[in-house]
Amino acid sequence: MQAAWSPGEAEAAPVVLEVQGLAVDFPSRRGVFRAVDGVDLVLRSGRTLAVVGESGSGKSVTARAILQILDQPGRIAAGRVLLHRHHTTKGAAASGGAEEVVELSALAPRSAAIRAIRGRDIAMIFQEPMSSLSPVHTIGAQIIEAIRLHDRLGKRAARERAIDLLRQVEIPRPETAVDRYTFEFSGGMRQRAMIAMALACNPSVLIADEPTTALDVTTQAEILDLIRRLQASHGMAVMLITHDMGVVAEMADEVAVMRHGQVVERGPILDVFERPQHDYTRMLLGAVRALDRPSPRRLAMRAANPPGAPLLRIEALRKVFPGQRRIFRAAAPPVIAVDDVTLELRAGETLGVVGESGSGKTTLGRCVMGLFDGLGGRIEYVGRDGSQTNLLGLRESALRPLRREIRMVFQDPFSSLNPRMTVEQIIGEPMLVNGMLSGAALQRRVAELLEMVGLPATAMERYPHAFSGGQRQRIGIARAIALDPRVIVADEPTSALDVSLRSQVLDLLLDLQQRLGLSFIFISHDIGVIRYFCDRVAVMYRGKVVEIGETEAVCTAPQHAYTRALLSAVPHPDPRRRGLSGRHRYTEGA
Amino acid sequence: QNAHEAPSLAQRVGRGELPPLAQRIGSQPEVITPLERVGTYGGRLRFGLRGSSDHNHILRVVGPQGLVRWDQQYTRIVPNVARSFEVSDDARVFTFHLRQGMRWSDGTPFTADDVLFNMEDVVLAGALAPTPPRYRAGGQNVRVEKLDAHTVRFTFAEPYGDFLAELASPLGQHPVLYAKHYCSQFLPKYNPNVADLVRAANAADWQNLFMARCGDIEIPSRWGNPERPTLDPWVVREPYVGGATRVVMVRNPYFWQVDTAGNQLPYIDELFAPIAQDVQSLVLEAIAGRIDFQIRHLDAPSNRPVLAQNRDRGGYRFVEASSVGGTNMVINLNLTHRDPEWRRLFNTRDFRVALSLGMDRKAVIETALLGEGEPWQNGPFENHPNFHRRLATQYLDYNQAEANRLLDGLGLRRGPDGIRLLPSGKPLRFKVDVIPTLQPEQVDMLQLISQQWRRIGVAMDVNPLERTFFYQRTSEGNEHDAAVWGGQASWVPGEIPQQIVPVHHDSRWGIPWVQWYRSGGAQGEEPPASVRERMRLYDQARATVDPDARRALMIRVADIAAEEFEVFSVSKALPTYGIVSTGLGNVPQAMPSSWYYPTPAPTLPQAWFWATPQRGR
Amino acid sequence: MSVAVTDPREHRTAEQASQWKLMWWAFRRHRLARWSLYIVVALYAIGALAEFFSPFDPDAASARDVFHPPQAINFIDTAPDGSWTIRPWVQGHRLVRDRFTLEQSFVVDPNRKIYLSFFGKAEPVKLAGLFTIERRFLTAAEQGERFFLFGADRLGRDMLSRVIHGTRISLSIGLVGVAMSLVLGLLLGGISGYYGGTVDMAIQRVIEFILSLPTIPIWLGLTAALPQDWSPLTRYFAITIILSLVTWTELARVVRGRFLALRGEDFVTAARLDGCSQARIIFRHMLPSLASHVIASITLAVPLMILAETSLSFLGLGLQPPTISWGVLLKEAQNIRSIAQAPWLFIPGGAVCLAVLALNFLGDGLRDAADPYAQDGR
Amino acid sequence: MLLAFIVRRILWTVPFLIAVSLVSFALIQAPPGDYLTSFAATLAASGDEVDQGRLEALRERYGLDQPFLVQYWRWISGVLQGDFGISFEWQQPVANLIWERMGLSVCLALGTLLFTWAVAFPVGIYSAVRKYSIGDYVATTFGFIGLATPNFLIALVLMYIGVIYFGSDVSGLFSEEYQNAPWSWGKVLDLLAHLWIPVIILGTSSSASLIRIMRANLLDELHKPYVVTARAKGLSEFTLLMRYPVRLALNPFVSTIGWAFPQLISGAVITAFVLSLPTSGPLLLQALLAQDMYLAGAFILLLCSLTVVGMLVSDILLALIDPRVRYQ
Ligand SMILES: Nc1ncnc2c1ncn2[C@@H]1O[C@H](COP(=O)(O)OP(=O)(O)OP(=O)(O)O)[C@@H](O)[C@H]1O
Ligand SMILES: Nc1ncnc2c1ncn2[C@@H]1O[C@H](COP(=O)(O)OP(=O)(O)OP(=O)(O)O)[C@@H](O)[C@H]1O
Ligand SMILES: [Mg+2]
Ligand SMILES: [Mg+2]
Repeated sequence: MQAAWSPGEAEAAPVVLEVQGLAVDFPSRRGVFRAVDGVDLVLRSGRTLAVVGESGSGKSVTARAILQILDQPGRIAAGRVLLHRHHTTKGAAASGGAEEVVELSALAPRSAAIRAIRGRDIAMIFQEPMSSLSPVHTIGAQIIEAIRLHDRLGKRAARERAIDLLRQVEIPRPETAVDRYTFEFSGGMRQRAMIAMALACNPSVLIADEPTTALDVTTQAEILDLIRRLQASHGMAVMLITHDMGVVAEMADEVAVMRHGQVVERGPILDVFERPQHDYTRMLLGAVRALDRPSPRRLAMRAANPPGAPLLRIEALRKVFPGQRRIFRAAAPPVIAVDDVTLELRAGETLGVVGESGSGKTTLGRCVMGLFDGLGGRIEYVGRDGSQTNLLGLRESALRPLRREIRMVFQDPFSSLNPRMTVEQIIGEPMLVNGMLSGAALQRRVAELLEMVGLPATAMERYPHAFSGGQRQRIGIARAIALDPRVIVADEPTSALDVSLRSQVLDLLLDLQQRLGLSFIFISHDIGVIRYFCDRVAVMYRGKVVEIGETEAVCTAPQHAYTRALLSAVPHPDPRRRGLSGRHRYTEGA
Repeated sequence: QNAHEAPSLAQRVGRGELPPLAQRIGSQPEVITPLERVGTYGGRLRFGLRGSSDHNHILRVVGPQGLVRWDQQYTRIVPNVARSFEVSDDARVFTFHLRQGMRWSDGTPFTADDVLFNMEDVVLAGALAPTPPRYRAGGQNVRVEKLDAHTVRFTFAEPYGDFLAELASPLGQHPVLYAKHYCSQFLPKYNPNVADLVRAANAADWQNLFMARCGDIEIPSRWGNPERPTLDPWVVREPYVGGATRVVMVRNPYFWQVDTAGNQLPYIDELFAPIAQDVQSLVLEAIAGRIDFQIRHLDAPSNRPVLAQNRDRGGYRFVEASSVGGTNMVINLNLTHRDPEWRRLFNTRDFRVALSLGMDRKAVIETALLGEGEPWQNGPFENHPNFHRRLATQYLDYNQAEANRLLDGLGLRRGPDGIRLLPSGKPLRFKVDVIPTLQPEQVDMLQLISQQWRRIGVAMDVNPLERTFFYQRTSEGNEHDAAVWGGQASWVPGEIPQQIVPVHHDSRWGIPWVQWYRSGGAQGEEPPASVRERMRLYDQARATVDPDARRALMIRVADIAAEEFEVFSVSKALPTYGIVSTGLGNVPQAMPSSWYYPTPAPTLPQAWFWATPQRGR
Repeated sequence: MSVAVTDPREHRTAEQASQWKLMWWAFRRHRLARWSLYIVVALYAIGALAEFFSPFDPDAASARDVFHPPQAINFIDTAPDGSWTIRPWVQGHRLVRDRFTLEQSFVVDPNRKIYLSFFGKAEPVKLAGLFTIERRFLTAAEQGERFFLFGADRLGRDMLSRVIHGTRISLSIGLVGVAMSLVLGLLLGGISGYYGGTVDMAIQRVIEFILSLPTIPIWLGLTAALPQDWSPLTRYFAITIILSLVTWTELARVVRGRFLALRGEDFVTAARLDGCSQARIIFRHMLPSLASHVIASITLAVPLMILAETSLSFLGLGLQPPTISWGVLLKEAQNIRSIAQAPWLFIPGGAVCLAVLALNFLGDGLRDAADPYAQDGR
Repeated sequence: MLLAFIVRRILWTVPFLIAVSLVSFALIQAPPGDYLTSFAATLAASGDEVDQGRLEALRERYGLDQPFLVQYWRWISGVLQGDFGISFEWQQPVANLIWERMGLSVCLALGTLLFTWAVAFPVGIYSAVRKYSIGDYVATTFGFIGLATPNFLIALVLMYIGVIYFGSDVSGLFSEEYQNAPWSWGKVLDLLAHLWIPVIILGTSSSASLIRIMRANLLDELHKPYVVTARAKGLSEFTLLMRYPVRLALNPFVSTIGWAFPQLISGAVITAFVLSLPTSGPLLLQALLAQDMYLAGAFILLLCSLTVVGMLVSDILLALIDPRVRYQ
């Protein structure tokens, strides 16, 4: 074990959850794959343990193992998970302070005993909120269910509480939002709904698996605040799995660093940030710093080869989602997701899009891909031969050749991968259908692409569900770049990647940009990534582009109040600056 | 006269609901000599009906109570509703004497006026349907006169010897079918306001209303109206209508037959006919002892072993329904085939002889008919006066060599696969149409025959068809190569000898000739001389009263048919068996089986009775 | 510059398995499915080589053997002197018939042993109408002797041979109908659900239309329209097609419902963006999500198709003897007499069950093999 | 709006039913010959002879010699005025014949539907959740045996067993004393006492198929991430199943409702025939075989209307349970 953590420093706060020597196995055709290998963790009441680490290192699996909800065929091979119930506010009240230690790992996964703990004592926020919500129930129904499951609350009261929770997680118009369906929510909204659900019963332990990946920094800050508040009032212990070192610095009391299924380093936050012991931790922190400023490579590239003529011109684009017709009730008001957006993308340039969650970024991206009908405005695309086409109103058949040139990375990696195709088929698909490659050559190319995004060639024969969130995201990227496109619309492509991998992937994209003269529309909420990677940035707010300009200019001298508020909320990857940022909020009209 | 009546009726008389028996049966009831002994009253007789088109089954049990009927032996025509009759020597004038004081089932007197109403206002007026040929001779309708309240006279333009037999057949009941006092209300002639009735009943027109209320000989609605007065031993209580699950008939208090002891018939109180849709469930009903008498539907040989096995459980014995003659399956090659090549071949006598010799009848009988049967061609059995040895027994041997010789002689060479070729080079392959659901053993027989014919180089395919298709294709369309049909026949009056002279749509060997005959030469095709001659002889026979003269004419027809050898078959028609409850008395051991008879009505079910009272609850 | 980050824990092997291989491996692990596959293959082999496998001509009637009960094969032949040899034989039976009731019974004839031989000589027949064979899989050692492992029917025909011959038609033409309704259902349901709008509207109305007509008049009406002079087999084929013209609609409705839900999924959008043709999106991306349902409905449709003729025969339609299929055999057995006196006539029903169960478990195996979540389990 | 949707659908049924009636009329007439041909054929088949002249006269009276469209018009114009015409065979107004039978048919179909669902639901869920357990195999095997045996054969065997071993009659829907009695409580109870046999006979095969369908669809849903989410909330496995995967797996069930009803009715025809049930099946079958076209036509029209209603219900339910499909 690494010596980063000395028991002497153990804080007075009582231990709530203990993970001892946990090992999780996934048997497969090629033998047993040990995803988690001897992990020890301790969660204390009112404290936050941040778990950081390489993508695919077993963070999510650990979290799931705690609640005994591992995916088939995973199983706990060794170790114990102990819940010290008497140390939780709820448990203490229930047991009257008598010692009560529940060995979660010994409970049958379907037993009533563990069901009573799930959701009530230990709640979990899943990594991929977009797929983790039921497609056929309203958001409200799912939250209300969680509330009523463990608290004896009337229907009406539960609904009130659900609305309140939604309001707390910053969902606009929560009264109507409760009755909307998952697919009507933007990625960040779904994630917040997920958070609301997890917080529904004031759990003693919150396991938050990358809870803010889809949130813009302002919302993220509010959510983190909310968690902190609950922590303070309920003594909630939090296990925060994240890649965002800023968030870690902001939230964590202790940090555990995972790699290859093991905890390679752990300790109080200051120790880890300031005196990292393990090479990997050092590399991670180094990468964080690198990401905080513009990529020197990009700057060099631009100097040598400035962006060319406009490639894509978006004019007065407008997308309105009609209010859902409902049974037995009046139609909901329409949602203006993209409101008169005018943008321009030049050849070889990267245009960042930032903005509040739900501000229409994804919708904008999808409009560019020609996935919606009934749009207003124009999208002018300049082909390789200089011809101009308006993408709007083109037929599917006319769009098909253009789609070889304009590719997209989806915000939700899970749902964008066909669950019934192997990774080889998924990545090979565009090349195959466009008649570029087939057979062994295709397989070689897929292996090559996988390697580029940091996945082993053996991944080819697995199905998407058997990957970690970050790994799936990389599969999505590999698929997008497979065709050597001219434009990539990347919707939060690196949100689930650890920092070191993130910079490597960004470098890979830069590399491609250099080789192919690629242009990107890069939707992200991570200002660091934007600064590192984007030449210009557009800031969206409620469907409108409120500000657009050179990245550095926008970041250093924001013009619009919203941009200023946004920048003010960016967490710094430095625990000593915690809470120091003069964060303020922007509300329209204010 | 010391007449007796059923206890239930006696009670009603006691209550004053009915007039006394003597008034009900009049002074001239028919006296029936019971088969075994005088019976006792009570019980019910159960028989199984099917849900559709089974109305004639009721008729067969209740009996077509016409002016005359066949005697039990199916040899003589005896008076029935008529007390007696006289036929003029030239067979043109028929006088019927009705029974004094006889009444309809509602108590209204039955008189010569009813006969006149039936004939003049319904049948001869063509009000509902054109006048059946049965009431015509020499191209003119019969003339019907009322001599007095109880005497009517039918006069024909030409001699018409078969008229009595026609009246005795189930189709000949018209003269006494409708009660004038009831049915006349549906005729515009008698009821100017019939339109109101039509509207009230939601009927299409007055004809429809008439049919619905009074029925007609061959339609189910005859049993659909409990109000309709009849002359039958039992009257409808729960009618036979679409979707009924049972039919119940109760005794007619005015029935006009008594036994030798003066007891009014029928003995049995009630007819009870549950309706089963499927034959198999009828078999089960029989096994379960829920049927007291049944021939129809159960008589397929294949049912017999099961029925026999369960005789004790079901409490029944077998009753033999002996065929009148002929065969169960006649093979009719289509002598009027549309394709001239086939027509030529089928019309070649040697070809037909070869096919007949090419059949191993013994093997077919042994296999498909469970060993019962005897090789046979056509026509009445040995013990029947109309027996014609040559027609019945020629070319019965199984003689492959001779068959092959004949076929070779016709120049039909064998092709590479052993099938002979027609002159045009086409293989000699034809289809025999058959209805598989009707007599399942026909298909089995044909399959065996097909294998046997294959050995003489003739390819025959069995072509099973649904009955309507079959009928359409063979009897109307003349589109068949060949077809099979039952050929039970004894050529007695009233019965159509369709296998020796093509005068009926079941003569599937010469349908256009049938059309020619029936239309008086206007339609169809003129048949060859030998057929025309037979048609002439047949017409002559129909006009003849004298049984011997008539028989002689029919034998001449048979002579020609035997010479021509147009149709051939496999085996004698065998007696079929019905079941009858062991407790039932006065039921004969055997009875003739025929539609024209019609089984079992002339054995007088009204004189059957329950010897063991516990049965027939 | 190349960025290669590999996870050292993932051992790399040179060969990568394709999805088909993966599925095959997964399938192989499913024991029941594997056995079912063998059974299905065996049934098809028997059907294809019916002439070889059936001991006798299925139409050869024999008066002596009407309703002959099944005989059991013995393998050990004991001679009177107590010595024994291994040689298959069956005990002979003698027919006794009651002339009046026509009831018959077979009594065991202890002195008669009928010896059987594998690959023995018998009357030459044409195998599937192609070439002549002289030997059979199993025949009586002495030519002309008969034995009845499955009993005999009302004409004394060997049920074993009939069942074997019935395999051919039931498992070929019968399944053509299933295949046709499958293709129609998937195609039209898929199109309807995928495109939505007017196309959907039109197809839905057609489906409703077909569904709303009760089946019996359709059968009656359409089969009546078939030329009467077609051979029974051709007619049967046509009827099968008519049946499938009706049955596709159910599948289509379900497929449509699922497609409507599926077409909004991101992975379908992704496939569109990958440049997949619409056919490919439908068949390669969306349909596999319905694999379970489709497999289930195929296995469910099979018995219905095989047995459709038994219902049709009630109407006097359907396949008629002398053509042999399982349905025809079953239909011939449908009477009280068979139930009471010759229950072995229901053996074809057993064959249908066997085939259907085998197909079902085979389907299960395929389903699991194609189910990514079941890949590593069990 | 739902209301508008329903109104639109109902309006649509009018031309739809007209089209259906035209086609079904054509189908009824498609077999060669007409009522009278089959009348003659049937009588001839029973050994009875029929008078040819009468046939011709009747043909004219029934208008069977008229061209198809004229006949159709005669019929449909009557139907539009509520007059379904006259049954040739029974000489009765069709309306008198069908209602009670149709009512009993609907009873039977409803019973069968309930039985089917009551069996198929739990068993289907069980076999999906406990895939490859003994119970699953047993359900599958029995189900397929049920499927591979024609309903009417089961009926026949049951009847045989009833008669031979229990001496009781399993056919029909009423005891003798209630057959033609007016409706009363006793009669209803009597009906229920008889109904279960046909319900089981008819229900076995359809429950077998629903079980398989349920199982297949559930298996697909069981591993979806949202199920795990729900599990993490602490839902019991049962509630979890019912609320999430089962609800999604219902989609095909609901799609089927539309035609389950009419199909049950027309699928029961032959069984009802064997069991001599007083439902519409046997009458419909007879009417079709006899080409009693007004009677058959009325039945078909009624069944079609049932389908249309069923489809409507099914579409509404589909939209209710799966918002992704809602009015697409
Ligand atoms: N169902 C499964 N079957 C097989 N392997 C799995 C399965 N789920 C996860 N894994 C493997 O387990 C390892 C750990 O996955 P996990 O999801 O815990 O990663 P993570 O640390 O959460 O990564 P990320 O930050 O990318 O989400 C990964 O290598 C992944 O491929
Ligand atoms: N299919 C839809 N139907 C109705 N409303 C929708 C639909 N998709 C998105 N919206 C609404 O459109 C708005 C913009 O959504 P969008 O997904 O573009 O947001 P986003 O900027 O990508 O947010 P995030 O950063 O959270 O992903 C949101 O208010 C959302 O509720
Ligand atoms: Mg993860
Ligand atoms: Mg988004």
